[in-house]
Amino acid sequence: MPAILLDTIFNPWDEIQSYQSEKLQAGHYGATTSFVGTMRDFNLDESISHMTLEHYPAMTQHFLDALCETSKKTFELDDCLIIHRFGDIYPDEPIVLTVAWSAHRAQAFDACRFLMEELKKKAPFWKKEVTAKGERWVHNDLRSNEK
Amino acid sequence: MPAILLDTIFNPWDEIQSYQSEKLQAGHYGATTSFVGTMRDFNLDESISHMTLEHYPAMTQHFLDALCETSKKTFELDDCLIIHRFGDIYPDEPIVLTVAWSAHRAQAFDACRFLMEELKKKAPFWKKEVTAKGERWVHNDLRSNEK
Amino acid sequence: MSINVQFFASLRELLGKQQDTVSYSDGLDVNAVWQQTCNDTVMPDNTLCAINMEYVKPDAKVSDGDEVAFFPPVTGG
Amino acid sequence: MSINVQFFASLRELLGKQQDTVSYSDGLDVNAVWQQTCNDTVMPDNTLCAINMEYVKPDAKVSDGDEVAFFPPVTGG
Repeated sequence: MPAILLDTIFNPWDEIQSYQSEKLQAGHYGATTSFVGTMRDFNLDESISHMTLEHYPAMTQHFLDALCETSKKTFELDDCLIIHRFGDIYPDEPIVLTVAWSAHRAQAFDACRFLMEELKKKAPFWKKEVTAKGERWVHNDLRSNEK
Repeated sequence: MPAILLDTIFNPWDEIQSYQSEKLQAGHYGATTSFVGTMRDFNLDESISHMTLEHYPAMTQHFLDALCETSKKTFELDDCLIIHRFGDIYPDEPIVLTVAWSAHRAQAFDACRFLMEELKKKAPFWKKEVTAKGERWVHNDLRSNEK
Repeated sequence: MSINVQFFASLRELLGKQQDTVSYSDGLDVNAVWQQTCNDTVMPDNTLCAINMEYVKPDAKVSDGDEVAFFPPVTGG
Repeated sequence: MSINVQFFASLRELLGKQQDTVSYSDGLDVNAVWQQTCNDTVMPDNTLCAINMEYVKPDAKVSDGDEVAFFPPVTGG
């Protein structure tokens, strides 16, 4: 039930497989829902060369750990997993992975979406995009790149 | 945008990766939601040794192809993918995979769930479970194993 | 020509057959196809019907050469 | 003891600092921490505040040794 913060590229599908085979009880869960947020190469019709994701390390970890714990109880999950990048991120690289394992599909879907919505609303990360015109902080009026 | 019917075991995470790298345009999609339904080893407190999934091949293919097409349009997806087993299936084996790739997360979540809900309601598959007491068709009153 | 009739899952087992052929006649509907091939067996309430891979109601008209299918509620996924 | 103050993202750039220290006094709240370290700069309307990694309102009381953070709306995921 971990939340993992990474400053290097990761392969979400390999992470799901290895976590699942190490931590989940075979034959027990029936439903796995996952979400992967990937960096796009454009936003508001501007081409993005890369972005820098700043965060508040201790609070991010604390917030995501608590989110996993709450979600596991609320949705009666077998387990859940969050992986989130920080630092420099390039187009086509995964930014975030959320996964929920449950007996039934409704809980797995609800939980995976809850993890993402809560993370987007409250986890202390900030995106700065680098375009041909320079750098810009992503804010509420500039979020068409959001996943 | 294919719907694939298989009578052999498959690895959903490898399928997502290879489909994505072959068919999706890098940097274009920002959100990937996937669902994997896995066979559980118990249902209604009875241990299940395996199950046989019967289907109506031509109609299943036709139905799932149309479902992909409709979903892609409705949710403005970059792409979607369905893989579904038939034949003999054993505990811990994946039964079904649905994936939706989109620019934004709301559409990816909605589409992935729509694919699964429509499939469960209408795709012509029928599960027969094999327990120590013999075989039984899964029906509405006997669906607590559903994902 | 004629109508190709298919049965699946518990219905296939109930009727003891997977496939049948019914001769076409004007005005034939799905209910009449069932009666011709299943004789005295009443169609179970929850039976689903399809013509040429599309769901239809039991009063849908059949055309010569159609494939008509009967099956119980689906349980895939 | 004292209060450790942290600023992030656009707020860090606006203020030109990432970290500051404020001395503790009885009854200190988050608003007062901002005023002590930011002087004449008004706190932007959408600023979020946290004490020891938990979101709080600007009128929340601070305890000696706390870490207080100020940052703009979050944009992760």
